[in-house]
Amino acid sequence: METPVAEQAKATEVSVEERHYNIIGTRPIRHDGADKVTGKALYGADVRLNGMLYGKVLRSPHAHARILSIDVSRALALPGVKAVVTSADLATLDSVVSRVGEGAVNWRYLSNNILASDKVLYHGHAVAAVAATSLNAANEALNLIDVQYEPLPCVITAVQAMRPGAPILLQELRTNELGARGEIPTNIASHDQNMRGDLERGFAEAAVIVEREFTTGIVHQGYIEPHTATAVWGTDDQITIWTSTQGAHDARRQVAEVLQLPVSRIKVIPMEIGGGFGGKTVIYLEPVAALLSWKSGNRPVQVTMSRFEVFAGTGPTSSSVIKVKMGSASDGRITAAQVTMAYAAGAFPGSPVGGAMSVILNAYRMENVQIDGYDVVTNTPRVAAYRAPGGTNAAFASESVIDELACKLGIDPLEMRRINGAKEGDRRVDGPLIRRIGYLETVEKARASAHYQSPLPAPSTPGLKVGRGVASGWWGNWPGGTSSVSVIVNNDGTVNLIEGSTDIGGSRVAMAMQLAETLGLQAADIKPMVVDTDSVGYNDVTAGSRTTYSTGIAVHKAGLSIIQQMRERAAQLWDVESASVDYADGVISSKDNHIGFKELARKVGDGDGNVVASISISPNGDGVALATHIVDVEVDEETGKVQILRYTAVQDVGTAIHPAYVEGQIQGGAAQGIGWALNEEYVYDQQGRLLNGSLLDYRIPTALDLPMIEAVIVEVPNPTHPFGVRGVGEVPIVPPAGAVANAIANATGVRMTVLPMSPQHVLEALWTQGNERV
Amino acid sequence: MQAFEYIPATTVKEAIAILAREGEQARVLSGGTDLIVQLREGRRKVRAVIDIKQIPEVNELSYDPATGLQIGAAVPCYRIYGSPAIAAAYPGLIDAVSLIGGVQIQGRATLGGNLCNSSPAADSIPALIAHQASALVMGENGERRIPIEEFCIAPGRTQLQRGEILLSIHIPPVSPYSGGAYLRFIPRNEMDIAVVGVGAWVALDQSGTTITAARIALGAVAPTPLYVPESGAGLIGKLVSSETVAEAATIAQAAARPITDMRGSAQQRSHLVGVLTRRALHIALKRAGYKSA
Amino acid sequence: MASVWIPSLLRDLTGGIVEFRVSGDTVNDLLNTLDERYPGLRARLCDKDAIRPNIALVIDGLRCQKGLRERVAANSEVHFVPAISGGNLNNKSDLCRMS
Amino acid sequence: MANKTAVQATINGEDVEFLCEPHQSLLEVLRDVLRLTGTKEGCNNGNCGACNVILDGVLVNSCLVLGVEAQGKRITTIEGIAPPHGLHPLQQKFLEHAALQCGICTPGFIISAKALLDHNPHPSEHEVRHWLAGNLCRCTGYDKIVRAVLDAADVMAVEVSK
Repeated sequence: METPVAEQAKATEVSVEERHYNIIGTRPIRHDGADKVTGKALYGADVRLNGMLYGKVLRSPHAHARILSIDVSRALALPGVKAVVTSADLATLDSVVSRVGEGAVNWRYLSNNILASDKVLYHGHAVAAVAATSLNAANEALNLIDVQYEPLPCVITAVQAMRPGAPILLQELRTNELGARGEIPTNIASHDQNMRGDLERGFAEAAVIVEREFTTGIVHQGYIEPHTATAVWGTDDQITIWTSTQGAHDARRQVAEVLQLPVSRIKVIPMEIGGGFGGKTVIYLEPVAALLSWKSGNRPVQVTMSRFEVFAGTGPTSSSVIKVKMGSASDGRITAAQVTMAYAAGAFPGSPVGGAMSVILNAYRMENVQIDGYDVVTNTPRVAAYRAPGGTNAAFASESVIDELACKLGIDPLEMRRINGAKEGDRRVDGPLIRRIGYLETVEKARASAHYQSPLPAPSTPGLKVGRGVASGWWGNWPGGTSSVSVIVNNDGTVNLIEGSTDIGGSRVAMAMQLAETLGLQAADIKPMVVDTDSVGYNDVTAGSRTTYSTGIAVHKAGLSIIQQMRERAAQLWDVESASVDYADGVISSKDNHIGFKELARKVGDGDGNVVASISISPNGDGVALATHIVDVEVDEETGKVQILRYTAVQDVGTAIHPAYVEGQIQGGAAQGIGWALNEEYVYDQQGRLLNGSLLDYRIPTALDLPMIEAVIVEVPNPTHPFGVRGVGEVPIVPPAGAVANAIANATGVRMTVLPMSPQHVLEALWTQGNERV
Repeated sequence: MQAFEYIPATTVKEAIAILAREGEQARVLSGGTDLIVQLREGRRKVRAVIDIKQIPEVNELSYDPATGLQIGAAVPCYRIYGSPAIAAAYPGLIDAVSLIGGVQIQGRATLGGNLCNSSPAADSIPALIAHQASALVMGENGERRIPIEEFCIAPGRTQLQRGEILLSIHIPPVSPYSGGAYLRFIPRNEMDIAVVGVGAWVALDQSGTTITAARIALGAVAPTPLYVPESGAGLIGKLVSSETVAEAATIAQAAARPITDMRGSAQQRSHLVGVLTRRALHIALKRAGYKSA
Repeated sequence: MASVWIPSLLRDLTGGIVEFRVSGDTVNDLLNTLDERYPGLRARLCDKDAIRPNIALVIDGLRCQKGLRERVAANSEVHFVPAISGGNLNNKSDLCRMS
Repeated sequence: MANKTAVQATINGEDVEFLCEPHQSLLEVLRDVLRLTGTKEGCNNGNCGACNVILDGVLVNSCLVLGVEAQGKRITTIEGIAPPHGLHPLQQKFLEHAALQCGICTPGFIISAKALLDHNPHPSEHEVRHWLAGNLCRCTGYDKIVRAVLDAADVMAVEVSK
């Protein structure tokens, strides 16, 4: 008997051979573009309501401390102050984990992260909030809140937190080993493992073995728009929240859980969002703004974070320590790999170590492999997703080791990847069989690229060293979740596309193009709009590279329903069997009749209702994405400074709906990866205080730090999507750190094992390894 | 931001009177790129902010080959590098003013502010010291000149007494066969605070081969920008060679007292002082007309 | 019969056996059958009536969303792999100790 | 709290008068008093360029200017650069090149690019990158932004020569 799973997979099989599209693959101007280049587009902080109060959040100066008391009386007495909230205003939630977005959330921990209860667990942890008639009054009021702390020793890195006798963050925490609970209090939230084959035998077969330990710092998504939320708690107890979030429905659900209210009481209105990269899948301010509104007598309250608050108070991604031991036969075949990785989750469990365990070796065929992953809590902000969560640090480690093996064996690094690269039918290190992917295609394309075929450029100044490096990246994406859309045919022949997927980087146009392709219309005929939580079915976050994939499937299904209805309308019009009516390229026809979509749309609706379709789906899917990057660097060995000279990113995108925005995702992901590789990291002092919480000292790349980034699109259609789409957003951030490290090694003979590869760290590596250069 | 009174002064006298009356409670605003941030972050508390941009004297920017360069305290960076004559005469100063912040910072930021803010890492100060610049200061009891190397006494603190205001910065005329340079090291290529900054200035004899005068100043390696007279003195009378330059760099390194902070380690900074001093001297020598063999 | 792959951390329960051929129409059937042979195995993968949130269900290479209700084909391959991010489950007894 | 000051300025060609407190930045005045929310706040520290405006022909971070300093000044914001019923060539090229993703930094970039082209109509790629270094974008990697500015410069040059 055929199972739904198989049907699902079959139902949407697309043939691999070239398919011709009318709209897909073109570059129309995005529908929301004009508003965004003229300043008319309204983002979260642009909301202006009559009588609106300004909220500010008081944050912990300590990395780890017990809260002895909080006295808000002086703050409340300040003229202009209308309300103060603390965790006392939040219900104590059960310690229960639910699937939220791509990950899992423990509701009690989420609540404690929004407002600390008994303890503060990191510098910047929210403790209280005020609402006042002016920003100044709100800020002054924060200084009048008297919090008594009992400071406790802190742990900043996973290594510190795992040491015996380390200060414990969460007394109730026990190590979870796939359902088995440990006995003793610990900072190790979980241990997981992927294992196959026989390591001993594998290493015995190896001609060369490389073993290295890598450490990486905490990095932030660095979206330019700070978190913001505006809330009105109505006198009818209906709550309206304007915010910039990657998922309005998800935000609504999280607020409902934290405030212990039914979701129907909450409406989330998604404003335009100024970047997220995973960091805006978690809520911070929304319940606070709502409570402040309630306590201030139902006045609108807007809370917007400062840049420091964004760094100190929201989820960056994990620092990590990763041990990799890999062996290879003399022909380049990897015979065994052993990985131990510990990811720092920050104050509460939930690092992306699970994702990292799949990224680190899944691009390769591995028979003998063991990967152990540890999720460790530390006195730093609770991590949030960041573009291919956990992937960049993992690939930095594995791609460096594979590169070193290739060097030692005298094999071209791309050939090394071709020899070991995974393809359809191979088994992932974490078990499942691999469906159709385009990894080897990216390796071949990279190898044939003008970049790889060109000689290294000469140094810009005598004495500087130049080098070239490559690295690959695997990312599973999130081909799932739930997407809902509604489609309305207007009687002027245009079509409204109502969706719940946040548009962070041009997804409105990508959705409109998929509907236009389905209906045989132009992208401009479609009017895509992202609406509030009351106006469309449940929709999961724009994250995990899922939107163009999953919401695209929903759009296509809705389009098919519209086509069917238009055929029936035409059948009525011509008084024929609808079965005899064909629909192709926007023309509806039967034997001797035919009519265009627009003309028929005009005839529709007088007396027999509108043509509409609403679809909600939760597809089972696949859409693994792979990329191979090439970088040329110039290293100043006297200063340790690394300059990116040339960068090429090759990626299998399945099918590029709007190539310009696909290139944009690849270029943007590569740029973030380069920032991570070269300069980005949180710097803490001995007491665990964040020192560089500004865009001056947390150094994301400027226009002057990057070259043009050549995005090379490879299209191996994904059989589980009607147009062959794979998620493209995340995987481009996976290879850069490894590629840059390999280029530095190529230039200097020194292997970097720490991120970022900042001038200071490169200098130190040159000083320590200088004599043992390869 | 904290509340304060905004006073747009129109005369030097008026500004001085307010400064004398308010003391630490008043602060001069010209470019505001440091002051406004400090006020916003509560790192400075003041009762009055005195905007001096409407005072004619402090907006003067004049260059005369005979008398040198005078830069009013409120002259923003872009006006300095925007003047071809000044850019041609003092490339070493232009090195510094054209890399303070980004273009939009240079539209507001002033050398006067950079000096009075007295940051150890200020980009313009080592360049000014190397160029033997001096500050013209006016108080209730009249004017006085302060060599730039003596102007800063601690992070955020200067020689300015209660009731004194910086009017202008003066750089001596360009002597023949002389050249200056400023180099800073930053991890990015723009929008960074110097990990180390080095200002160098040299003068050669007519043959263009022997050093007759030299000044080296360092940034971000001491509580204040650091003039290292012995480093320059060591070069005087010497024939130009990479050895002599290296010696000067070593002396500069010995004078540096760097600390470890979020922007760099003491060891890294001390190393960079050597590298940058050497490189800055080579540029300065080139500009002075030295033709390397 | 579908084949169920046992995550390495559960292989102590199965005496090191990695893969089982089990008959059943749903993931729930498969786990119940296995649990009869290896008591406690189901509880390690499930929290009451749902697969633990930090585990991703993969059937025939597809990320599946219906959890225990997911139907399997005769030749299906069923995997339980670590999800993107953890999140730690503490059972309710903690609450008494905490509050 | 200090009293409010009346300030007259010319914003996007219109004479406006507004009341503000001495401590309010020009950015706050634009967004909260005049409700010109096209100018964005990214860091409120002069480090990201999202709030850039042109003040008497000079590019500045509006978060580093006091509202009261605007007295008698000419200010151009993102709302003021498009011709009636149309787009400025920079705006058009940003759309054609897909030089924006989330769009939060776009107003600042377009303002900075306009200031650049006003003073250097034929910039090289390096000059564009140097001039825009004070504007941070986290989505695009700058590639398409730089191309859009260079393309706009060419188009404007042609228009001028016409």
